[in-house]
Amino acid sequence: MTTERAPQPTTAMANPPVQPLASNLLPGDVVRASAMRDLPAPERQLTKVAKLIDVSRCIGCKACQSACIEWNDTHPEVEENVGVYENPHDLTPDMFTLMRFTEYENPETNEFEWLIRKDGCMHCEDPGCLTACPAPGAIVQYSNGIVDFISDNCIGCGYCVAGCPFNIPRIHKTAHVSKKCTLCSDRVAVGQGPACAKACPTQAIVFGTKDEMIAHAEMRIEDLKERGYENAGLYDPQGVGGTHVMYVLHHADKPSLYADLPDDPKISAVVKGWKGAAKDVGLAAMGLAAVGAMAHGALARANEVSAHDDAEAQEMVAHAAGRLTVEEEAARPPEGAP
Amino acid sequence: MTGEREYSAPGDEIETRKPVTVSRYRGITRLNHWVTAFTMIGLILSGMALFHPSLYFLTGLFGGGPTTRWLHPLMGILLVLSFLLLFLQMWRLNLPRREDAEWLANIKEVVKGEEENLPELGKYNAGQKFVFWGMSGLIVVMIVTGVMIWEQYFPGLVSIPVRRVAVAVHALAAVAAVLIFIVHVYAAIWTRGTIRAMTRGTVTGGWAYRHHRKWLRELAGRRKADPAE
Amino acid sequence: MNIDLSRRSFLKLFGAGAAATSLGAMGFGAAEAAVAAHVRQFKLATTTETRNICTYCSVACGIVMYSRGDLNAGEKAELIHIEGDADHPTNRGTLCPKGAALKDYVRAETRLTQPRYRAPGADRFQEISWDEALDKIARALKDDRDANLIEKNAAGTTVNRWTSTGFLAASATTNETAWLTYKTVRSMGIVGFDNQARV
Amino acid sequence: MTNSWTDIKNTDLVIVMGGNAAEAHPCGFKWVTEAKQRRGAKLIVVDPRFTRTASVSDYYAPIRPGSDIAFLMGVIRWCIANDKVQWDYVRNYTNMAYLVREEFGWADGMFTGYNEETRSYDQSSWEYQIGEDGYVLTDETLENPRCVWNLLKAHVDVYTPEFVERVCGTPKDRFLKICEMIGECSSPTKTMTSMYALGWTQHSKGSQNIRGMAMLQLLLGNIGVAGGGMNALRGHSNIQGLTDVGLMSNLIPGYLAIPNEREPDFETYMSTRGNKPLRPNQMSYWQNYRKFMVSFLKAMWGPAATAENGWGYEWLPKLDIAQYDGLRMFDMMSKGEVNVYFCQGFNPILSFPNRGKLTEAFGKLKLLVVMDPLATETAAFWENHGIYNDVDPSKIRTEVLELPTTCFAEDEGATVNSGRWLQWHWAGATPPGESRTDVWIMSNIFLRLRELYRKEGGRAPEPILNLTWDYAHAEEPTAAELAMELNGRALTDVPDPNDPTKLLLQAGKQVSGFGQLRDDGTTMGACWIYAGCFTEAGNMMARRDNSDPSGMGVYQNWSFAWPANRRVLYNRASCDLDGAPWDPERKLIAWDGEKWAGPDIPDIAVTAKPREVGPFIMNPEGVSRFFSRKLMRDGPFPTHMEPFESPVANPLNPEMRGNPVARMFPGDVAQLGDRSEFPFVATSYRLTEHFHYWTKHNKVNAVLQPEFFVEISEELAAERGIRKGGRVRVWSKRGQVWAKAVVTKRIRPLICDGQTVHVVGIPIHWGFKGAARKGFGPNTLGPFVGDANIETPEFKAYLVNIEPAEGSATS
Repeated sequence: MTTERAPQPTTAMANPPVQPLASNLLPGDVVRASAMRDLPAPERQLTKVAKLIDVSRCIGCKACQSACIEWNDTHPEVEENVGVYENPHDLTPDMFTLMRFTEYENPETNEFEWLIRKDGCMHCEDPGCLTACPAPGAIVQYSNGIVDFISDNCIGCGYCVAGCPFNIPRIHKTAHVSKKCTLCSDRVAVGQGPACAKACPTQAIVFGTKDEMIAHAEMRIEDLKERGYENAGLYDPQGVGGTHVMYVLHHADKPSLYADLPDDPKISAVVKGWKGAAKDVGLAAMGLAAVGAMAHGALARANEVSAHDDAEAQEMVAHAAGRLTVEEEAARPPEGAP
Repeated sequence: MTGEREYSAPGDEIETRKPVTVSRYRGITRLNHWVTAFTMIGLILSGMALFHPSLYFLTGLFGGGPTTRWLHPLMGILLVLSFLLLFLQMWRLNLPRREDAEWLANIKEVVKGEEENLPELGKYNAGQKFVFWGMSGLIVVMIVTGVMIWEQYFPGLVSIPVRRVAVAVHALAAVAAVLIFIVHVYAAIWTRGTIRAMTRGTVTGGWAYRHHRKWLRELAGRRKADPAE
Repeated sequence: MNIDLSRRSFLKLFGAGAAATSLGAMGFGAAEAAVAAHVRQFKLATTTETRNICTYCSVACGIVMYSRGDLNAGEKAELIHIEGDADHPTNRGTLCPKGAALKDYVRAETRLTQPRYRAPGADRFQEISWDEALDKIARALKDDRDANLIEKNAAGTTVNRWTSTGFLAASATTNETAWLTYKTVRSMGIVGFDNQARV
Repeated sequence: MTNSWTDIKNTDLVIVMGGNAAEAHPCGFKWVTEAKQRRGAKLIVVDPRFTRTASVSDYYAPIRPGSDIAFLMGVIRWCIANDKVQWDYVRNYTNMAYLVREEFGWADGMFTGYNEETRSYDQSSWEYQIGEDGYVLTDETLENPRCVWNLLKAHVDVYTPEFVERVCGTPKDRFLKICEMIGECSSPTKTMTSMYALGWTQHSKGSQNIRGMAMLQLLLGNIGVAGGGMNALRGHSNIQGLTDVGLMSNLIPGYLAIPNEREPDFETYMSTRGNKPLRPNQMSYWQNYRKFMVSFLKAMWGPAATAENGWGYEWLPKLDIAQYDGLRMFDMMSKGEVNVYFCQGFNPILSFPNRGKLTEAFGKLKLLVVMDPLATETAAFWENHGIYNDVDPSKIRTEVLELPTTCFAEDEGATVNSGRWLQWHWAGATPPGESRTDVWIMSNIFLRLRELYRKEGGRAPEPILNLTWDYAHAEEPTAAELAMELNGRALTDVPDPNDPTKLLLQAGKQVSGFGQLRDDGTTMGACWIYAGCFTEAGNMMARRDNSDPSGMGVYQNWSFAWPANRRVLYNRASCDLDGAPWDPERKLIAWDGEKWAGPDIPDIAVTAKPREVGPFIMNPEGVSRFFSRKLMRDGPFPTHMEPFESPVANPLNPEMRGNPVARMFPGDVAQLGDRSEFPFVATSYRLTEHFHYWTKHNKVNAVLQPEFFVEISEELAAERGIRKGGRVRVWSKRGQVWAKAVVTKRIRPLICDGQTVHVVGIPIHWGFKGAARKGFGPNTLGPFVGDANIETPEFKAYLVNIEPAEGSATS
């Protein structure tokens, strides 16, 4: 009952506690939730956190994948070798992060480069998945920047897949819920950093406050520039409001070199349109049509069959006994015509 | 000439002569219509739940969000099949004719309920034809885009950019379909005497005379020509 | 029609349900636990930590093993997680893809749990008791040593050399195991003795 | 490792050659990235493949497998020619000025004294000129043509950049760029570290590869200094420990030697181990050999080992040949000369070369005992698994006992890392089923055997009956009991040699260091280099103080490092002749006028005066050796030798095949292929996702690298019509395997001696047991050839052929 409240995390380089600690990532820290407008203002603002992936230090060892599987108790399939190092071959509902390998011959230096990027959720400040999601509370964003999928609220529709500018969420085949990196929200909740960042042997993945991570990135970029990578830089794409997973790239001018990392990711205009005003306009149109119809029904006279119509029909049916086909009847000049 | 129908469908006939009642839809057609109708309503309700957050509570009607998620596309398939049967029965009489243009030109009078100056019509007026073709087209659009975004069975069918467009088009088509649906339902209510065509299967002679005179006339003539029918 | 989401209904959506209504009564803890249930339960709470060293390569990273049950308290201990020991100077908490998955080596489906014996020409193993297995080994050693030990060479020098039995030693066992193995193997006169240093 | 993992952060230049540190030792490689970040260090990778280490390198150069000596001698030649030599170091701390016998010479790729029949050298000429005073003759002016310096210059003269390009396939410009980067480290304040592993050892001349780099490091003054050294990354978690404890055919714990049969008694054995200093004032630490040996024998046989019986020397086995290593035992097995064989946590069916020969050999055993936590291919070598193990069980008569053992999580004790740290670990899981510790199993085997000898008598029972076994629970001695034996203790009161009225050590007390070991039977100690690991102060290996006040990565109070808790070997050489650190910012120790002191434990007597005692105290010269005398069977300098299977002839001597003194059994010569039939060079290696043949049992690692594959260049793929992800057959003279093809730009054809050389990369890791897909290992293909000095198989360079094999049978 009087369990101590866990601290906020500042690094992944710590041993997790075994004594029970009260979670410090609470529903009250949610600043945005899918399909829920007018969320009450959070009671406090958590320090923004970020994971920084320094691609230039990454050795592609897949420790992050391994740690991710172990921490999250997922069970990816043992696939085949298809001639590449990516295994599994893509992100899956059981593999939240994936090393992607690109063999690149740099035309400027004539040097061969093996670019290795850890793919996974970027935890966008402006998350496309959350925008697209129709299920209230299935995707939430905490005030520290973590975008988390709440499986209990998820309906498995896959709209988040369409909404994500980075092609990250995957729908679980049997559980029918969307899965992706949680930034280890369960670890963060007790003051720890993500499992991948802790495991990363060369500390290519580091974790801390977003400000610290940006400062760390600047130091790394300076080092890379000294080593001849003039275009080294930070990938914190503003098109999605910045991200809480950032990259240091040696070729920050060409992010797409790194296994198609989007050069300028943003939530697709189509998604924005469909999820934004268009929704309300559509709803309004349908509402108006319904209301209009009702009003018309209430105010305007109904279209009723008159006694005259009945008589005419009677006449017509009777008259038809005179072997006239419809055509003949129609061709006949109306009665009383000159 | 006597076997041919131009304005009516098989099964349409003068059922009683005094007063005149006309059989407009056979039982199987009515069943077909109501299956389609209820499927449509289910689709609208479930679709609306996923369409707008404020309507998400509608998932409660289906047993929750996940059920709604898998049920909606299945209802969609049912609708397509059911509508397809209706379509096969109705498409010919919904082909546009010259008088439809005249009818449309006088749409104001239609709305006022003053049909005296309108051309005589077959089984369907232009409004009904619009509903028919509109729904047909939108259902095609929705089933195509729906399959594209059917995560459970076709997760990788189309690329994500296409999928985004598909979701948007699906939603837009749905809005359009709902609007048409409203027109359809309201027109049926407002035009008194219409609903019985889909409940009892018959309409009054006066109704037929007022709204679909050519149709009535053909049936009246046919009855004579082929009493056995 | 628009749902006005109050904090209350929001919490409800988050699974607190009725618990949230009696939040005051229950105090901090249970209610919050229910609310927080959507952030996955932290799985290491109340486990037992044990310091160990990664068994794979000779970087010898420090690891912390988390188990349910405490061996020191005489309990059965089930290993549920392993991660790098952040206090360790070499790895500082990091682990490679092998080390990070150590738990699944310890708990591999192909771990052996029972002594097994394969008879000459048989196409499968059969289970055997430890007693039987150990007796078989001791007997085979005794018989082979008595038959083939070279006690003296041609020059008459005592050489106590036994070449018809050999021993390949594990390179992931402890020094202590190694020493005990050394003692026993050398006391018998075995010279066909090697370890994994070459491969 | 002469240094430690954490010391790598002190370096300025890392050269990874003969290894792939980022993949094989990712967490150790962290310290390379630390050095890059902290000191702006550069990383060079020289490898046949563009590895994951290369992906984070500053400069990469390709090299043909098996041509490293030419490369290294080329660098040495370049450094000498361009005066990139740490002269103060070389003059004072190496044998550069020592004179070598007139008879010594080198011609046609061979040294003097070769005997073709015995495939060995008569090494008598490979020696210094010794003066009348018993000390080596030297010429400090380096003018004498017989001094090591001039012999070295002459020896490396052939290795021009053009020669290197011709032999190694390394483009000349890349080679020269690397020479320049390395040359910068001849400054006393700049150091280079060498990180290598099996990429250098698994050749028929593996030891010479390593010597080549060690010589370069001496030339640059990088041995013994922080951020420098020769760093063998090593394999298994306790391969260092097992070697330290002497679990090899010819070893006694602490790198003492098992006697050979020409040493009939203890005194004869000791007579060649006096290690008299070769220069005045030198410590020649091996002069203490007798103390370590007697303490070992007392650890073995306790009271039964007496001065009268030469401390039980007679009971030790005596070798008739250099050693009965694994390769030799398997060769003997294949001839039916072995009856019982134990594999303790070892899977030779997959890890030794020429699997076909091994399977046949195992089939000739009477009894195979496998102790392992996992179901190994070795224990199931008789099981039919289709193409993956195509045998007929009914024809294999071998009895097999498969004994389930515990693993690290379930036991306690110490393992030794590459940096020689003995780190204690504790058990945290209940062993599964009926699995037992190796200690329990070995104890029970021994106790039952001893009982049989007690009851039945038998041949030479004394060494078994007299073996000390005074453990609290005979069937399962504790790790602490055994560790305390390794450390050593006083058996009786030990008087202080300087003051006989005082006690140095009371009976029963643990020794505090090897300095307390005695040769009179008053102490026991199983492994002298471990003395100090478990003292009266407790278990030093369990220490967990991770403070590092100097910031040098020394961690003096974390666990225990042998010898004497020293973290950087030869650290006396980190200071100049007067005892001041070459680089004051990277001080390990320094002479303060009275004694040596600093963050590390001095590798010299603390009061040994500078300018008197040389830094390499284990050598009788007190200095290190460019010229290695008789210590290497294949020559006192490294000379270029081709692999036994090579696509090109040795330009130094086209008639010479491989290493003329390498381990080669007569029956295996016929199983060597040549380039006409097998045109491509194969090299085997490990992948970062797996650890040998264990992690294929682990579902997670199986997910990360599920299936056996080979890697080839786009050019070779095009030439042979192989598609990415397609199935291929790879075969050598010894066998064939089927694999998936990874077609990559990371392997490029090399031009060697005017011809195109394609490399086929073959990762190990797959077999027919475990969670990953069934597959093969390269050992089906590799030749049964061993290094001349250490008998490592030549897994890194042999010949194969490759073709597409779509649709062919998989089972």
